[in-house]
Amino acid sequence: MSQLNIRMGRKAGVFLGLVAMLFSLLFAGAPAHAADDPSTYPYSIAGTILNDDKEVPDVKITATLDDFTTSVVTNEWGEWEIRVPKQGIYKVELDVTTLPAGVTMTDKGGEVSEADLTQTDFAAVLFSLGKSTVQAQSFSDQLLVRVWSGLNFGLLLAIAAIGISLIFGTTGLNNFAHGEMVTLGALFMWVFYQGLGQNIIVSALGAVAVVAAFGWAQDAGLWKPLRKRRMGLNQMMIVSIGFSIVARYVLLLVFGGDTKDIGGGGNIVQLGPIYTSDIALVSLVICVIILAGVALFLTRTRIGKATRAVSDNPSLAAATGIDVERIVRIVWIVASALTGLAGVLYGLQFQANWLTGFDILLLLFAAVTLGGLGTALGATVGALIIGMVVEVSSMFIPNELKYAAALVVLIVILIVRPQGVLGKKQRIG
Amino acid sequence: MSQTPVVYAENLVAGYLPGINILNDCSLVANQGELIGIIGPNGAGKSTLLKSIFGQVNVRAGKVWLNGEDITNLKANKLVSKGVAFVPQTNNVFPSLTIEENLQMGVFQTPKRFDERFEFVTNIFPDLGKRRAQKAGSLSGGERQMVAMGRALMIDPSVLLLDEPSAGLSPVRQDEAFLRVKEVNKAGVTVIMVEQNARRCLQICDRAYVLDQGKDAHTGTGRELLNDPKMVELYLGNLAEL
Amino acid sequence: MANQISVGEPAPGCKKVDPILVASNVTRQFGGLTAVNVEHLEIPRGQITALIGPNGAGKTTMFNLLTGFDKPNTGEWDFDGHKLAGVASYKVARLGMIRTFQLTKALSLLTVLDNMRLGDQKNPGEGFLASFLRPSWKRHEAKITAKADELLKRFKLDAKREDYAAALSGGQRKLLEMARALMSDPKLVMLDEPMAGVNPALTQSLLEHIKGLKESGTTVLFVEHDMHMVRHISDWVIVMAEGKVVAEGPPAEVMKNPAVIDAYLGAHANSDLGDVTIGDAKEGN
Amino acid sequence: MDWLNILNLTGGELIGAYTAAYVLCALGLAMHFGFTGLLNFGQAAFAALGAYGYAIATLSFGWNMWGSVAFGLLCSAAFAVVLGIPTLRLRADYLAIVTIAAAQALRFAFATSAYDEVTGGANGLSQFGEDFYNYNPIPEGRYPLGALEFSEKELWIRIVGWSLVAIAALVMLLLTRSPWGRVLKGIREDEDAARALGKNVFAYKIQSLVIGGSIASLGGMVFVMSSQTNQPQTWGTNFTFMIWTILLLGGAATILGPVVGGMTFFALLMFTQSIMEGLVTMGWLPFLDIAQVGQIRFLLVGLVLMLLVIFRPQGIFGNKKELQFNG
Repeated sequence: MSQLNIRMGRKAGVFLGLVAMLFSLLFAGAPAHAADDPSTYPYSIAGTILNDDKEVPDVKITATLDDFTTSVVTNEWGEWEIRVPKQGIYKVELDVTTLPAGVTMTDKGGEVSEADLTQTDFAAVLFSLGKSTVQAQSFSDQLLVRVWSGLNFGLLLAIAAIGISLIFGTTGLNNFAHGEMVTLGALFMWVFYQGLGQNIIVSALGAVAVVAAFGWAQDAGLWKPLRKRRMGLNQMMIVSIGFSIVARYVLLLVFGGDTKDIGGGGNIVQLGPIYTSDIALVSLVICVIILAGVALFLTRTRIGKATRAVSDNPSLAAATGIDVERIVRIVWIVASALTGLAGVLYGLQFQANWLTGFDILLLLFAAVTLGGLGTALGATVGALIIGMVVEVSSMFIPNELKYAAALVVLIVILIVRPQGVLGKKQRIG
Repeated sequence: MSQTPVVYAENLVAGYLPGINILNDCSLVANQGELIGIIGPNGAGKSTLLKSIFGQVNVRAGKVWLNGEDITNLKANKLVSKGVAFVPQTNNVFPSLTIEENLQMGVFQTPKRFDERFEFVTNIFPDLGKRRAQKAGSLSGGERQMVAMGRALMIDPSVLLLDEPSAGLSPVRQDEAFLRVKEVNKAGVTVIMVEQNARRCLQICDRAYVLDQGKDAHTGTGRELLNDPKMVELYLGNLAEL
Repeated sequence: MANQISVGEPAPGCKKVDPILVASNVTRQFGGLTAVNVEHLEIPRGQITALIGPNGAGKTTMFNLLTGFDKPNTGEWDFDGHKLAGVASYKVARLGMIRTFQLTKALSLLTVLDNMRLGDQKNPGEGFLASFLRPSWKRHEAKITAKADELLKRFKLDAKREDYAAALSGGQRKLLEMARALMSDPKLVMLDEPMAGVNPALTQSLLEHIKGLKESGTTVLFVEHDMHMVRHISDWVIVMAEGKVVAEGPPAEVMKNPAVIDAYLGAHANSDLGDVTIGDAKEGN
Repeated sequence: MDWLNILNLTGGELIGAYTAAYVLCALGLAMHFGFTGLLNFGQAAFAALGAYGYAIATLSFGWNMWGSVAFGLLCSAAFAVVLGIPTLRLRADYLAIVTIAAAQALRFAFATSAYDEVTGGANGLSQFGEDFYNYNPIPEGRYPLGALEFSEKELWIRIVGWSLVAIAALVMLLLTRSPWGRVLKGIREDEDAARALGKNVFAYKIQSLVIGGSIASLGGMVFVMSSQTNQPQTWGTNFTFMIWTILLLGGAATILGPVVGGMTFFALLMFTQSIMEGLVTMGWLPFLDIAQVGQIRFLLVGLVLMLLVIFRPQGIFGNKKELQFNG
């Protein structure tokens, strides 16, 4: 929901940007807040209540888990924070009777929300007040906005999906730890850009380099030795699941569970009925350039052609004099760099936390499988389809189900055409 | 023989499954510029002999020499850089690459030589030059065979190993394939080919080895063997006498 | 020369006195290549028929088509009164046409005895609900175990009864696969290269087993490269080349057939490639 | 450090209700993967369908315990059939991707507010166990068991949970030792060989998917019954991967493996967590806080999964020869 607002309307965008900034402040100033609060509970839930960009004080918020209940009211800046004693999923409710006259929830039932503290010690809860910005738009305008979002999201997915696809094509590995490379890219972007205050381009390059190095290390330290042992592909797939869990929780331990705001939302740009940000526009251009670059790499360069040759037939490639292991290593580095870049761009537009990559992993698999396993073009087409399905479907079904819609599309297409949209039949086995 | 043979396979023992040898004490000599045929009934170990020369089957005993150098069980990319080229029987092109890209893969280790070698190869196979942008996956079996052979020739090999170049081709295409092989050989490349079509093979080759149950049972010039009545017996067993 | 198997003179696709399998117009293409193109083929009942031909002749593809493991582009065939085209492979097996594979498919992590028991097709315990009611299948299980033991003894695998099939040698796996195929008393056994990889010491006993099958009334169709074996045991030989049936007949006669010699040693023996150039080959042939 | 308390907590995990729930799911997965060779990465969905099926039948339809159990089983069986028909003909890794995708899609569907009235949306459902606890014959009170102490409800759910484990294990034992189980193993080894022997491979795979899924859905019911809360986020991919770890720890193609694997897994997890918490409290691990110790728990799950597959794919009890990953 929150990811959507930023791309949907100016008000919502600014609203979210403010909230996000506030969170990072909250976090930085956590000890001070803790001192104000007599409670020393280790976990906290917080948020800010805004109506039409204006803070709303004195709204009562209640958090409940089993028999534990506590309430606070918002301060003059509309902020609230509740500290709680144990982990769990808290029900958080806004008392509508305490809202000022004339102020209502945007959605019916929007006064009840939840805070998931099972994995982290901090959770943000947003309540959306005032008129919805969506309803004013006509159907065709809405569709246009969605298609735009779908294109943007699909291109981002494509860059990461090509990474999966290249690795699958050359080694046969279904890498479940791929999502963590997206996360790594986004979080290192945050480190360089927000943490170390580097310029945006230097930060992006730095983050991509970190992920590329991670890809190199992964292949050298884990996957190559396993290939040497001639481990079965399904077995390797399960190893990648384990690796993904380890990587994810290391990221959680290092970066914490909060959502990082990396780009601050960017400046609003209007294209007809579409409100978007300059970051989204630049990101879109970068994605197109990178996709073209990958296409050129694969079709024009010696290494790129050798990559396709290895995907076609590794043993023939070896018999032709190509050092297959070297190509695979290069593929790991290139694929990781691409995936890291996807993470950087994703993080700039939508913020990121330790679960960012994991959340979109299945969409990436869906994209790759949909397009036909192992072809870069297929992965791109698949990713654009998935991006579109995700965004356009939310016009017709509840927003929380948009990822589910993409997965259902995947299942349906596999039933009709198991080799994928562009795949070759012999790959099914 | 005073001259060092290009390839000398000495008493090879090799097989795929542990404990089962396909080759039993099998030897082969190929001199500079020769066209050598390996023929024999199914299951005699023809392809295995070729693959053990190219290091694709583990050689359990015996040695393979290339111009006097021991190349037994060497890795494929090492062999390629030493000038040994191998064309497998099936799956011998990269289907998603164009003809030109397939040929480029042939000179992967020495990309600078592409233009020079491309000219050499398209002299023998003019069609490859004309259709360089076509995807190899869209070609017919005979055309693929040309691409595969062309790719192998790109490295300027001192010896070319061919595994059944006529397999799966129509009779006309088979004849064409044999003549191409002969032409490649005339251009100065030592060729060792395994063939199912014994008669055709014997017609074009200088010398042939007839394998039976993993051993080199007979050897002789192509013409001698072609007219040898024992050949029919070897292929069809003693069946005809029954 | 007269024979009791074919109606009239043996010729490719000739009618048989008592066919168990009749196939017509079976074709299978892979990409542009026609792997199988059989106009008509009849397999004689109660006989041992060898299917031979050079590599790539389409023998194994034909096997796969007939047994439902591959789908033909065109064609119909009739097995013992049942139309079989398009019938799932397991149903083909249930009708009494059991095949083996070129690369043995011994079920490695099952014991030899379990491999054998799996060959039975009438075990009520293979039903889900019945599997809970041990009494409902206990007697049948004992019966098929006895039968399995008998077969294992015949195939000299009785000492390996409790071993995992993975522990057997290549030749023993071939034997196990054949023995397993016999568990269901098939009408037609189709053996794909039964001798490949078999230790010569076992060859003789394998031949005896196949002959024994015929004596017990089973029809045998096998693909084989070993001509000694073909000569020893087959009653009828069908020769395929380039997807077509090029010759048929009793073994002694078929081997004299020039078409067969051509198929094996290469076609166009009357022209000589040593004397032609590429242009000639293209136009001349 | 309070060693007695640590050992108590660890011992408690050995017989915990959650442990029993996971063991049931792992037994189901043993049926799928260990005995049939199916790569099911959506076991959480089967458990979730059991849990939601039960809760919805009780709360929305007002059914009693038996009806609700039946409905939960029916839901997961239906899911198995719907998922199995298109995918069981495809290569093994396609099944993996489809099952994990289906499980996630299902979870999103449970969590959405659109069907709030039935599923409870993101909050899930609670207080559906009255009928189940009505069957509790144990009078109210505190019952010591060794160093541990349980309420009558805690004792009841443990008794039922572990009885179900025993029954499921027995059923699996009967099944896998029967000719039916032999066919499954045959399919695991080589589908084509099984077909050539006249076995309807597809039908057997569907049966295996349904049986394993049903056992997992019982696990799902046990899981939510101990706290009487059923939340959608429980059934994420982590749930599935935890089950995989348990299965591979014990041995995939065994019956005892998932049981002992589950007990070992949770006891070890609790043991390491308690020790680490102890160390943190004592200030020996200055870079960690208590909340992070819980996170390291999951990290260990991933690590154990990786190391098992690499170094001991047969698990604790498995016969190395008996487990192979196809592919």
